[in-house]
Amino acid sequence: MAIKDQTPLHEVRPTTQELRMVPERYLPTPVVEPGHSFASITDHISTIVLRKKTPIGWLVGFTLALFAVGLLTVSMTMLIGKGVGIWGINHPVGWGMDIINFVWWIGIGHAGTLISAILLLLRQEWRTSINRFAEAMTLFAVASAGLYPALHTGRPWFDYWLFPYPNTMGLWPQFRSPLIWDVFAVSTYATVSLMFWYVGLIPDLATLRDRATNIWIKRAYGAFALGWRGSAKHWYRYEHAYLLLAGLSTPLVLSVHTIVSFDFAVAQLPGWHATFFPPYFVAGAVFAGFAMVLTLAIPARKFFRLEDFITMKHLENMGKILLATGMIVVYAYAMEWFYGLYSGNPFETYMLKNRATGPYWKMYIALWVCNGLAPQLMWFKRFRTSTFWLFVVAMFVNVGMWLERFVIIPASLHRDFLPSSWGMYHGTIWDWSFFIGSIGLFFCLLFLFVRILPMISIFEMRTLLPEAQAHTEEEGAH
Amino acid sequence: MTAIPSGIGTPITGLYGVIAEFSDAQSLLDGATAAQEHGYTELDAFSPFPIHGLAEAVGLPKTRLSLIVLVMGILGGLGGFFMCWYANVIAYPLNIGGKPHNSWPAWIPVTFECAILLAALGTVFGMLALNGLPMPYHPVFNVKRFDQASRDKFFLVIQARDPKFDLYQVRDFLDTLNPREITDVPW
Amino acid sequence: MAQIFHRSANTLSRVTIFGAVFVAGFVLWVVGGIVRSPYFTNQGIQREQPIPFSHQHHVGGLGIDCRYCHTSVEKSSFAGLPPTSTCMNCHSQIWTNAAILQPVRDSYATGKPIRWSRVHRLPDYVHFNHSIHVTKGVGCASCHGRIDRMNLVYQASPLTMEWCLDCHRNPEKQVRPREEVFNMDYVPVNQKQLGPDLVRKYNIKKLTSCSTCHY
Amino acid sequence: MSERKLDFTKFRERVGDLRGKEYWKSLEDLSRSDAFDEFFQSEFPQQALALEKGVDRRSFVKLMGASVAMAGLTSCSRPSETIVPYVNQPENVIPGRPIFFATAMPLAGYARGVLVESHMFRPTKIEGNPDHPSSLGASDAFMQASILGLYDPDRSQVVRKKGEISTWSEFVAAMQPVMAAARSNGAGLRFLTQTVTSPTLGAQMQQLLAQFPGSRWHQWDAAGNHGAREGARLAFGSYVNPVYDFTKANIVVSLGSDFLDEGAGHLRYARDFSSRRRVRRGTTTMNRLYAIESTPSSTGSIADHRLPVKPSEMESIAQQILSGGGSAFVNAIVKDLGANRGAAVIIAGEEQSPRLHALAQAINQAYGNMGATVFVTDSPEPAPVNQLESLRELVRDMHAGVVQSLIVLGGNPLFDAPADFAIERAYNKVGFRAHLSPYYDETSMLSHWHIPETHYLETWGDGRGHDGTVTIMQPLIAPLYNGRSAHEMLGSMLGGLDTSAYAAVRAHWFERGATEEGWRQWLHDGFVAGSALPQRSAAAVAPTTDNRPPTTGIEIILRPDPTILDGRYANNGWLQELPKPQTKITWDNVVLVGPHTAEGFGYGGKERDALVNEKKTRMAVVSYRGKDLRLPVWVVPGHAEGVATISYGYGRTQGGRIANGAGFNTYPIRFSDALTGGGGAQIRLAAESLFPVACTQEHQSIDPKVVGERGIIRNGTFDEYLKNPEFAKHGPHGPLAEDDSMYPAYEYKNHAWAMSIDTSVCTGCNGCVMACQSENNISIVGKEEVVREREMHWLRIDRYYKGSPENPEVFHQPVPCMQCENAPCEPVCPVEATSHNEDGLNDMTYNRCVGTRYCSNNCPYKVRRFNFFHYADYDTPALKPMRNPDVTVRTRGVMEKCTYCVQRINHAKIEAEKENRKVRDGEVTTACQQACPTQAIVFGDKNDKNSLVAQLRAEPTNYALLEELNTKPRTTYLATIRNPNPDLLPAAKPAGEAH
Repeated sequence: MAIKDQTPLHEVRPTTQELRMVPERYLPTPVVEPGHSFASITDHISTIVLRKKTPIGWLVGFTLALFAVGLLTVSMTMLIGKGVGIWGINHPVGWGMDIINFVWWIGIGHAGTLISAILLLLRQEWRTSINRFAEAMTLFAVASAGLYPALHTGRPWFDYWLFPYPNTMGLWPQFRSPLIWDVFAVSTYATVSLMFWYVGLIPDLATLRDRATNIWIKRAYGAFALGWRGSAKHWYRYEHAYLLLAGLSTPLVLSVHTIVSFDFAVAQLPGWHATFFPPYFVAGAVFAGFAMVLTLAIPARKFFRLEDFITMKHLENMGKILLATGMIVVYAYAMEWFYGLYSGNPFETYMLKNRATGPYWKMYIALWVCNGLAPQLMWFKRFRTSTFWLFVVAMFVNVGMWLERFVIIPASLHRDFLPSSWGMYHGTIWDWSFFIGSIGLFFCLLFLFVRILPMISIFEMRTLLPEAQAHTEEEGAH
Repeated sequence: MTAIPSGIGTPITGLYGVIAEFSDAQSLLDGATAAQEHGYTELDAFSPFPIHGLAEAVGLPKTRLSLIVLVMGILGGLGGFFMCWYANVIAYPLNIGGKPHNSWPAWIPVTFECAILLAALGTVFGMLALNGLPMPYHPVFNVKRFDQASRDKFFLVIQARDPKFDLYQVRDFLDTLNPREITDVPW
Repeated sequence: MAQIFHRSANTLSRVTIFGAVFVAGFVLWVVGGIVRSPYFTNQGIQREQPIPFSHQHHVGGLGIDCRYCHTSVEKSSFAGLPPTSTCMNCHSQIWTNAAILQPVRDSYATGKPIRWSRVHRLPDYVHFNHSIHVTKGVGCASCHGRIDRMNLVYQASPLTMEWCLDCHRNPEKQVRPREEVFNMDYVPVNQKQLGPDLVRKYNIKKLTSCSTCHY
Repeated sequence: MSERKLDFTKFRERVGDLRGKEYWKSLEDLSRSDAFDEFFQSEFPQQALALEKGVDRRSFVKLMGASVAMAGLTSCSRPSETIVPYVNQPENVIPGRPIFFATAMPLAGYARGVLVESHMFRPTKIEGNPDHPSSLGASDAFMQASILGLYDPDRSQVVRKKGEISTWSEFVAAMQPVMAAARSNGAGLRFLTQTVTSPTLGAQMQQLLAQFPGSRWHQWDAAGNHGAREGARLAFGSYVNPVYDFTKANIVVSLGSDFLDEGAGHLRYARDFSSRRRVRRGTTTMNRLYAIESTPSSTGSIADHRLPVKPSEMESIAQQILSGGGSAFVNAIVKDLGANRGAAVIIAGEEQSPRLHALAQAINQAYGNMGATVFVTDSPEPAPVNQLESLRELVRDMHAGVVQSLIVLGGNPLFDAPADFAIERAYNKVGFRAHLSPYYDETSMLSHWHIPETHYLETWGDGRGHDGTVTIMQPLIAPLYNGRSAHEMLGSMLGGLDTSAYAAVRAHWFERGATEEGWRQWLHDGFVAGSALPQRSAAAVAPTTDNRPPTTGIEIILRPDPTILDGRYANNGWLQELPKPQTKITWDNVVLVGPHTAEGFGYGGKERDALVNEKKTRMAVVSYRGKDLRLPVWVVPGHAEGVATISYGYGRTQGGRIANGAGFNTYPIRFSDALTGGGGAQIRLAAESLFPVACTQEHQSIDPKVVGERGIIRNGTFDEYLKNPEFAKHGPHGPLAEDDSMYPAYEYKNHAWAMSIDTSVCTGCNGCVMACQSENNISIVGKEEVVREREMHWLRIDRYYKGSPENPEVFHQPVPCMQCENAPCEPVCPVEATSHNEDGLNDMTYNRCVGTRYCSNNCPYKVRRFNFFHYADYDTPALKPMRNPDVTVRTRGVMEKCTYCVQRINHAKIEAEKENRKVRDGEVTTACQQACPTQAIVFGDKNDKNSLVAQLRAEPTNYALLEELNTKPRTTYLATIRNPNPDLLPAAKPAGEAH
């Protein structure tokens, strides 16, 4: 019978004729297109993973990603062999694209947990069909982010000194340093996200275990399904745990980017030393994260025919979030000017003047365009509900957030306190090869994920169906 | 013991229980409630998704998970703070930029992260432990159609170790819930 | 649906999960041990020397003072190695044709120095000064061990940073009266009371700043 | 200091022992032979360690390329290494402790007294000799860098015959026929030396000239002070040597003279001059300096009044001063001179024309300074000549084929002779050409014989200082590369039993009544007491006015390069990477022009942006007397308009690995009738051609307003100071309370090291920068890396301009680590690699550093330097013994910075502890402080209320850089105070106005 479940996708596609009579715009966009049953949802999603033949598109994409990873390994060998001097960093500008990319990735890495945790707590049903995907994205973004702090040090082979462990030198890390906070924040975040993601996967792994035909595939999924059998008692504790994890992840996700922002806020450099950095960075992270989710979800949805599960409602909601967080970020940019000018502090004032008119003014203008103007389209329903425009805006935001970090890091460093030591920063070919490489790593993992794991949480989708609502008598009574 | 079914309440070797398959959540829930009212205690129900109220219907003791998490969280927090304090005040106090050895405000981030980390670990492993997972082998997997439990079918099992267990009575009782199918579950 | 795992898988899976924790702990413990082992510290390793010079014989047996050969130990960071001429002071009179001393005589004749192999070695980023330690009442034996009982000299202490710090933090545990510094078999009588006195008397500071040794 | 100096003769034997050894033939042999290891390790255990470690790290770094897994294993790979004692330990030697020897460094012939720090007979550091009149303990960049010159692996290492490796004995044999021929008639035998002040060498020459009748001695020094020498003759009728006493000068007028930064006596003059310029509590008088010059110089940069003029106008201005009337500027000078008869100095620059020198002396004469502040002695040179004519004559004879054999003692004439001499063609006509020089250079290439010359630290010798004081130079190390000194060359020609330099010098002085004790005393002191040349009465006569036609087009000034001089230091990496005092350019020579002149030939805003953003300037074509020269353009504020300054010395082709290919050879436009340049040049920008210039501090990006509002430079006039001494106290945000901190301040009970830098007297001469580099084993990084803003100097001299770009005020501000008490760098380091020690020093622990660079980002003063690559040279064996064994050689990927020379502090503390006392004030001197000619840098313990530094910090003009950041710097500055002439001030500006 498992064979029967291997039917091609289009046969599983439901028809919603009667609805077609009514003009589109009068319909409330649902979170699952009607006409689905537990079986259809289960089969549709699990088939994507279990079907034997791998789509060409996937192969092509994966290969490209692999090439990028190759580039990354080459770059890493260069870096470790020759030294961080292969990058464009110099004396006034000690951090360049290494830290820019780190913050960029870690920011992207915030959407997943945020969607899963916060939206879960807020009982936002629509999160269901995107959370799994977003969580995976989070993990891989964090993985890419992790590369940079690890490799940007002058002597990466001594990185382990950043961890507290008893040693023959009798030395410990210096816990006043935001970099140490980073170590703890990022590693904790990675661990908790991983567990959150995995726990969410367990019932689906069981589903795959039961759907798979090949005994070894069964065993493989079975091993990770931990023998899940959907017992009511298990479900009870499971939901309990899931809720608790959400409760823990929420402050965690906020803390992580807060701490990343401390890398700058705690320093005293004009353009870094600002008290509003934590909220500003967190908002930026959500902003960037949702942009990336859109960037990935829109093509994936098309490619895997997931329109029924990732409906326009999802996309539109994400559009709204883009707008909201975008506005917060813009507010932060504005406040920077207010503080700078109101303080009358010559360093702050000059820093702003330099941003707007200095050598990097183009970057700064581009930043406003990408993060300030582009999201404004989201005010209008016809843009919010157009996958094309959503995608365009999302891309703008992705670029904009990278520029934001550029403006914050090198553009603040290159002209700080003493004019005598002012300089310039230009990324070298190796800076870019690292960036491309990390993107490759990200997509490599992502491709593997969509191939071997359900990119939508099957069991949670089931709960969205009306049939899922069962009542004990006393409930049924009223 | 012999394999011949004997008197009420006596467990039967090689038998885990009797399982009934339903095709919708409502009838499973009703069935479970009925079984409980009928006096069966060693029940379990299986469904492809969490069903509200089902756990109570099969009689579930209050879970201690939250307590575990709380304890772990507190331990993590204390541990984190102690680590910072010990490293920078006791183990090797140094004058760092003129700041006092115990610059406790700087310990907060690490303290917080450690608290979260341990709490989260407590949650996950606590949940698994309480659920007795991992358990890759389980009798119910012997049921032929049980793989549907992770798709769209619902199962109710009455275990052989139930004091009220009697093979024939149980079968009859389950039959009254007009399930899709009734099967004996061997060990 | 058939079982895909054997019964034993249940125990097995649990054991692996909890076992992992202990394994990890064990590995860390082993590594910690290794970096403190002679393999890393060179502690207690005897090195081949061109001449099997025996401190046991010269110091323990004949009772020659350390400073007779290590002349600059009180003046300089470097304790000093005896020039060949120092050996010849005596060995031009005694054992003048002992085969074992041939290299010494050769060196003296040809002017080519004897090439000893180094026993105590600190990395180049550690700046250790013998003279101040000697002046503050740190005995030779405190670090170098009972040289007078060593046939071939070996490194008695681990020379790890934590080992240095141990004394820099609690000098009172180690210091001895200046006149006892070169005394190999000095045994403190009631160090508990003597130690703090000497620390006060010699105005010994507990230096644990980085630049005390690293610059 | 003096008690650390040591009677030398004991270790001469040792050097003697080593002298003959075969394994000294070449460095390659050295590095291979066991003897080499012995040589280093035996007396240098600490250094040996460093070497071994170095090797570890290097091989390790190679491994790293392969895999990350290898990480951190370096610590456990301990090679079993050998340690080697003496055979006979020299007396007075305490292994592991440095000793100091006194000798002298000859530069352009003149001797400057130095003390050489020697670690187990390995010279590692040069200091000035506090007792030597030409140094008074100060040292300049050349003195400091000469230690690198000693160990330079590119130095010539073997005698060469027509390029083939040969030997000294073969050379001596080859000389025999030459000398035989010359004995009867020496007309064909010629000697060419550089400027000579060595009495011994002079005497040896005289003997030779007598021995070979008709033979001639020629002298040529490309950068020799031709103008001064001839000027003296013009003014006084003979080659005399004017010596100035700036301690008595209330008014100083510099006519294109950089007396604070060039010339034999500049260290002494800078010291004397600054002694009248330091403003402290209770100071009532201050000297005043007028600088009239074309190219901005160190002297001009600290002048109270500076007048940029064309070279051609220089003489007429001097004429005006003499005749007592002219422009307002001149009138002001005249007025001041009149008011300070006998208490002023008018001094003309070495590169200036003889007439100007004569005029300057005439002015001195007219205002009664002669004999009061200006003294005249005989020339310290045994045979002063007009070197240009001397060379011209030689070249003429060579062309004529009269010269059969030519012995060139030092110098590189084929590279630096005037272009119109066509010396190469002439040289090739000589039948026997021998060249003694430290490098196998352009001249050696075309010589039959090349003999490697010894470094001054390798040979005996003698020389005279700016005032004629004699120093006996003693070797500190056996010739590393089998070199010979000029004395030996001549000695071998003179014959005799012992032809060594030692014999020559000793004989010379013992013939002149030296005694054994006296000799020892001389060596110990580093100079011959009372050997300064006596004053002679002389009256300067004003030269006749000449009426040369006014020049057309752009006037070219040709001058020796500020850091590599006439090219003799082109292979010295330290000097190559040393920012040129006024332009901060490294590794290149450029054409310097004023802003308007630049705009004149189309160098405008676009080019400036390219410079700021990409560190690239445009190439220009300089057309001068029919020759076209391509040079990078560089705009210097305050440069005289219509004038272009071009320095010579770059563009070597045979100078060594470092020299070759650096910069552009400008000798082709140096003509014998215009050695210092002339008019009629055109400059145009070359077609789209951007050239990267390694400038460490290009001023174009700096908005003077920013500098002002940040209170970085604080200055005022002497009058303002007298009115309100506190004028510099207030930063942009007003004064700061002592403890504006949420945390209680630390107490530093024992010592609290601090530094005070007096910006009034800093001339930006770079002595400190080079001293720091030498003391702390600081690596050079090469031009490309400097272009990428990665230079490693721990101490940099910031230079700011104020006022109009045509003629701005210039301010120099040396910036070492501020050693902040609330150091921003420390709390951000994740691994405690930087922390405070018990004396409040901001320690940098290299071996703990993982290299996050966070500390550098968070340092407001940007004084931290990062090893982006593996800059330190662990490979070259020759450089290993040069390094200071008390300072770790930093590896790749670690941060480094100024430590206040903590190795010196620790040494002093240990010595004090041993004697159970506290460190005395002045017992610790930092390398920069020790070098500073004007004593602008003072270091000490601020807890000791009587220490000089504590007093200076209490001065009203004391201020901290960026004090509003509350970093509590231990390094503080004394505001710049200048003493302008009220008559020349447009309007009194408000006190303490920063710019």
